[in-house]
Amino acid sequence: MALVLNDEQTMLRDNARGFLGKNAPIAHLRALRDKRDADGFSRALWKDFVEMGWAGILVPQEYGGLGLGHVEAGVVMEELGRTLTPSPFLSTAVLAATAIARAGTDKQKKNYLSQIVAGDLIATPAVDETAKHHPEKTAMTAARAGNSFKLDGAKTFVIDGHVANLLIVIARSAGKPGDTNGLTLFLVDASATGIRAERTPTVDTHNAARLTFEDVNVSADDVLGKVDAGWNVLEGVLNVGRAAVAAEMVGAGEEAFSRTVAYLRERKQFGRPIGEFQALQHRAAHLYCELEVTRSAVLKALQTLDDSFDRAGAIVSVAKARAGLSATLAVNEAVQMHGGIGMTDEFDIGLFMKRVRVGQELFGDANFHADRLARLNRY
Amino acid sequence: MALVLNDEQTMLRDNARGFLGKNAPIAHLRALRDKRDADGFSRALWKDFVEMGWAGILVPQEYGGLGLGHVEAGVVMEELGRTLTPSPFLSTAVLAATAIARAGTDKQKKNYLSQIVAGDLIATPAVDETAKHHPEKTAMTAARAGNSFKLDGAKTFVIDGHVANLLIVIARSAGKPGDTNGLTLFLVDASATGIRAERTPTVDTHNAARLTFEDVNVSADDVLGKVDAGWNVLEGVLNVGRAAVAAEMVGAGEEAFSRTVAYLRERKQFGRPIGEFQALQHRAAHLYCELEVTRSAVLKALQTLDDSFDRAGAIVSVAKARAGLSATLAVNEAVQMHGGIGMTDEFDIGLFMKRVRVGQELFGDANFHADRLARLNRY
Amino acid sequence: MDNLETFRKETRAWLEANCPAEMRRPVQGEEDACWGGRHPVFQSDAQRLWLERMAEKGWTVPEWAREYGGGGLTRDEAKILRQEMRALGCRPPLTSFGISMLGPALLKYGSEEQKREHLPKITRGEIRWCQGYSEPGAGSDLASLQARAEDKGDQFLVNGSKIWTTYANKADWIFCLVRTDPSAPKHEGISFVLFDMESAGVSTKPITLISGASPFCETFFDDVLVPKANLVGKLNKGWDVAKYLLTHERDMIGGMGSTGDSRSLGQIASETVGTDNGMLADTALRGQIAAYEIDALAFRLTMERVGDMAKVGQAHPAVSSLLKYYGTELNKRRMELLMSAGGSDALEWEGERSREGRTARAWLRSKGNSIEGGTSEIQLNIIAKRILSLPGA
Amino acid sequence: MDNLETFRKETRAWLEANCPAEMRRPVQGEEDACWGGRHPVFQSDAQRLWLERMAEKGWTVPEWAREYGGGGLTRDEAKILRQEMRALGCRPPLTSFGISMLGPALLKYGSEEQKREHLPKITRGEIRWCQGYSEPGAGSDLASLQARAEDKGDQFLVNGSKIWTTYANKADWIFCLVRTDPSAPKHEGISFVLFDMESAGVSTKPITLISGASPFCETFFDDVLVPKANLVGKLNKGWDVAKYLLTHERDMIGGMGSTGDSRSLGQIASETVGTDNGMLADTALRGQIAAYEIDALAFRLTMERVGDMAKVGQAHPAVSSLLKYYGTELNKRRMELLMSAGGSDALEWEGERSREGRTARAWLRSKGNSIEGGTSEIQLNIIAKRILSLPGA
Repeated sequence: MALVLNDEQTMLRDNARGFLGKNAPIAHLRALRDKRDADGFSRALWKDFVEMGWAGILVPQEYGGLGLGHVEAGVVMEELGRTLTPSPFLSTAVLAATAIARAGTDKQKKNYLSQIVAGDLIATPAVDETAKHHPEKTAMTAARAGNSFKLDGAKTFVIDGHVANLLIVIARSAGKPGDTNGLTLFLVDASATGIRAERTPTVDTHNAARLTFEDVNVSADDVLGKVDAGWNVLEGVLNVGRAAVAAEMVGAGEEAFSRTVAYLRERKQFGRPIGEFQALQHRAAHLYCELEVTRSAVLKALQTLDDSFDRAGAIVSVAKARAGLSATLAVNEAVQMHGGIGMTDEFDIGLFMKRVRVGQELFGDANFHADRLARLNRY
Repeated sequence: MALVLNDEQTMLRDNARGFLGKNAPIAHLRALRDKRDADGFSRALWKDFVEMGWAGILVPQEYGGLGLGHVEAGVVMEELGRTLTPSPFLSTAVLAATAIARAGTDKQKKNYLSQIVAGDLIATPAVDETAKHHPEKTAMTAARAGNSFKLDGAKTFVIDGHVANLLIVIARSAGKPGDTNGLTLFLVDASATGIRAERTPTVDTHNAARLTFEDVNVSADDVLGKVDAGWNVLEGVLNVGRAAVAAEMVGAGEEAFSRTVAYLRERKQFGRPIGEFQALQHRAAHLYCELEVTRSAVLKALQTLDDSFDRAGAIVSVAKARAGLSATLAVNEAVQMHGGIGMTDEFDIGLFMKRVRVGQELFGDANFHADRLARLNRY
Repeated sequence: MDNLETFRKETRAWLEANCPAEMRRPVQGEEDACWGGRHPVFQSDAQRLWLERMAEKGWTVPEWAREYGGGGLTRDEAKILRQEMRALGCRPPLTSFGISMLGPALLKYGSEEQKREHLPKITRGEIRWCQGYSEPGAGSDLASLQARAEDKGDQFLVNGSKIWTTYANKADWIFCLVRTDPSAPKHEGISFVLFDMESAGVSTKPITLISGASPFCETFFDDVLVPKANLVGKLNKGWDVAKYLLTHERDMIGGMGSTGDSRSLGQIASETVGTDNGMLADTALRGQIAAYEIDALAFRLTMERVGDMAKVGQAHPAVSSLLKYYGTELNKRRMELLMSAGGSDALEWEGERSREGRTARAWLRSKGNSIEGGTSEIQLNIIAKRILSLPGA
Repeated sequence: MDNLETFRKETRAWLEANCPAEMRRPVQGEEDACWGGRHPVFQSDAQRLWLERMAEKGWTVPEWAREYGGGGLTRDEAKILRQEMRALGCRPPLTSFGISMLGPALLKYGSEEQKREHLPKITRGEIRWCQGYSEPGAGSDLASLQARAEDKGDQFLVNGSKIWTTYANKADWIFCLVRTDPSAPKHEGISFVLFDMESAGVSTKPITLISGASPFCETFFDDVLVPKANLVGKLNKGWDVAKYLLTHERDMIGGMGSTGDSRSLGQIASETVGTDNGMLADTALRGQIAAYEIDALAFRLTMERVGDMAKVGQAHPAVSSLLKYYGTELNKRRMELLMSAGGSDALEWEGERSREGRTARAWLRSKGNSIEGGTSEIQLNIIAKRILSLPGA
């Protein structure tokens, strides 16, 4: 497959950019933040997303979705990165939809996917238990009790965890932390007895929560995929999330960069535009290269998820690691090159720095993915 | 102690710089290389060093030496780094002299140190067995046989190993590779039966050899220090070597840098000196900072060896790691900023790149020392 | 040396007797420091007491002459005092731009009257100062500043605005660069003046930073009358004072960057990331932290070496640019590593667990270090030109 | 697609039947490649045979028209040929600046006569070309070149010298930039001419590099007569040809950097450094290698993406500067890592064990990649101006 967007994908990008630029520019994020919105995102905007079909972008057509691929989901993520728009798109339309579509029974799919497509369900995976991403170290227990399971433990950094209706919980039904065997995925009603959610306001004003599970009863019917064999499904879902977040960071990094280049052309010091100073020119040119090289890896990762899902691990790690590092470079250079004004809350550029820091951490940072690549390549 | 050279040290530096600039400039190294000198260094020049007392710079006065400290040895090493002069100063005057002075019996000291001071003995430690520095992994065996030991194994990257009269060999008298216990140091006549030396011409035209030991008989009288307890002595000797090589790299790095800055002022392109281009200015200024910061660490390491020898491990690793990295940056920038001419053999700057690469590797590279520091600081 | 040893013993004894226990804990951020001023805010009685006792001995500024309220100590004595304070963990009794910035400028350029008027109040923390340098249109190009002071006989009439005036909203007086000759080349028409922030026509507006803190203000001057006696140095020669003072500021910023956490990065990461066989479980992070700690130790030694060189007259006058550049870049690196080590916990912005997002806020704040007090780019320009003598451009 | 699949099958069959076994092993450095020329040096009969067979099919330059000696393949067919050659491990039959540099310039700017005269000989490897661009005084500032060509009626009289002429001492012809109008602004008085290196007055002097190799020469022209028919493009418009050609050169250098070792860095380091629990024993090196491999894979994908963008007309014309800059910097990083992984073994300079210091020499050679064909600094200037539209300076 050629490493360029096709015409439909380009159209989707242009439409998304137009829509978000008009309806959810950065002022939208600011407004949610400044009024300390209880949801942390706009349900009205989400409804618009649903109407455009975005909630079902990855849901097969037989369940009412658009049945598009990861490249298309990535196109939307990238545009969300440009505008820093908070929404349940990542948690629900990307992660939860993938998990259910790939591992669900027909009944589960009919039930949940149709609700997702209709915008009636906010769903999210609950994976991390420690401050650093280490899914194989999952310790939350899923003890069998007759025809059901009892979940006990805690999850952190659960995207949209404070507003989700449905949780996709990874828990340990066998083995010990560190084993990839013995993990099971559960579809858990977020209002089930024994679950407490605490919203964790993060630096980027996007949405996450800590969840605690105490004796939470889950029916065996709500196992997603096979008992003890959840690892492969989880890895697939995480890969999808990693590539999607990488796409978002491409958007955020490039937007920060293009604002910086514009500033370099405008801002005058010592009687000339600062963009004339060669030291800044070279740094900007280097950063441009880094972003372009990252874009190639991210596009390839998304295409590989569409083409050969099970072999996407290495390229997804390359994409996520590079996106984290080059977007970080982009926002650091952006603040530095903007000088004092870049440090002010009033100016937007700092918001990119905040969101990119979160994206860098989500589903494994650059070090995590470098380690993963080294393991995959046996060194 | 103030982190500046005192008057005597400054005088030593000025004298060394004057002497080497006159008697052993880079043309001296070239001449040795181009005539494929069998020794790889000038015995006449070494005789001059001996006459100036340099061979005994670290040898206590009671054994005829100057009884100076590591700062002074470092001053000489730095100047040798500026002129890239090959000589047995590092192997004999720094490493071997330290080993014998610190661990030798009175008889050993009288015998060997006086020969070193007189310039009658070239001596060198034989430590590494693998391409990367891992002294604790020493595998060469020292098997007891009555009142003597039999050495079997191979050593590599032995400085001046092809011309040395005396080898200070670290071998395993007990335990297994990886143990720091069970290592013993031996003073071995280089002409002993069973030793074969193969000179290994290296990229920098300095001198090293691979040695093989087959059934080499060494008397118990020639143990240096205590049997099985050689590790601490070895670590001390290696620390001295690391700090000395760091000082040499400070010299080489700064000389490469100052030649580069001079070139930036002279060379014209696009109608002006290339040193006017801000991108090059910033890189040069950054490099200047790196070199200055390294100099502080190296001086402190040398002072610490003089003040509290046994507590020098951490600062020595800091110095060696930084010296390797910043001198590497200096020579890389030097070649790049000189452009095409920097790539030619005719021009000197490439010789700095070659020597620094070897210095970076000697006694542990920057990664080795970062790892060592992390271990010392327990993380 | 005997005298110094006696001084050391007496100092230690005095500190042990006089420094309250609460003042022997590290300062937790700028809010927790003692800033003094006309309307001082003390976080505790201990803080007030500690300031009073130290001010009485002149030890808020140990090396200034006693006649200006200082301690009159020699350099060696002052060093001993610092060592003993560090040994006991004593906080600085006073955080003050009067001490760190205006004082040195007054000592060098001020008239005797100005020194006697202002320095003692600085040492006692009675007047809190702020700095009026930058302007919205003049960032790195500081000398292009536009705030003007017109000659009105005995007074100047000051109009214009400043930005990045640290705590202008809490300061009592300002030291300020103003243009007194608009027709002269930009560096030659600037003067250095002092005035009371309560003067008619002065107003301030805090600027919220990306960290959420508001340490800086925009400051507006609308027909402010400033007595000519408040001119420091010569008319139109304020740029000399400014340059001198910027050097001091650089030294200060280069050395800053504490989060009030005395643990090393390696320790912090061991706790959050965990260890395998005593080694940090994230091996790449381990390598990055070790590389940082190597550079950080070498940098601390460089500050020490620059001090030692200064004593023997070997320090290059522009070396403060090295310290400012390298120190702030290092500090940013440290904060990035702290964020990496902290993982998702460090991303929290509110709440008790994260102490109101202390790590994230300190990380964001650190980004300003390489901008304020002359950007990293300006420092590199200075090094290239003044130290390396590279040709102008 | 059926036609293409047929083509693929036939191509594979032909390659299997015609590519000698010795030509299915990686090229071991420039000495081992087939360069052709009037006095060709073949390393083996297989090498000669492989060139002859491929030249006969026109597959030394598959996409050139058959009338110029090329294979006349479509882009898709040429891609299939490359894929099948890669699959079998077939070497390029011919390494030639005629193919990679002069050819594209002639196709764009040459007259029909020039194309018919020169291109077929290039495809058959009969004439070996070298490039006369740089001069000692004109490095990055290429357009300041001074070699001049005076109008002498039917001929030019060429005087001056060139530097960095690759294998000039082994080349048969040169394509060369000369100044034909000394009074015009520097970019506007340059012409692009071709001439035989056997012409009277041409001499060469090899330059030894720090790697010990001598791929470059200084080349001197002393009253060399060049027929005016050998002018390519318009008089005084040679700079356009040069710029076009530099772009091709950049693409080539950006993609280079093989040491003939097909193992990944991770594999190589595992063998030299050893592993603990399957992980490279040097954890910091492991992190550096992984970071490199991440960037290297992303860069390979970028070359692919740029190709795909070019096909749909989306590639920026200056994108070759990105490829040249990033590719050469990456290659230098790779060689540094290879030296780290190799430890003291990699420092050896002579002898069989190190294959005459192959690693060290390749490492040193790589340092020139970011200088030749336009330095990294020049590429960054181009990106800043042409892609980012930053203001001139």
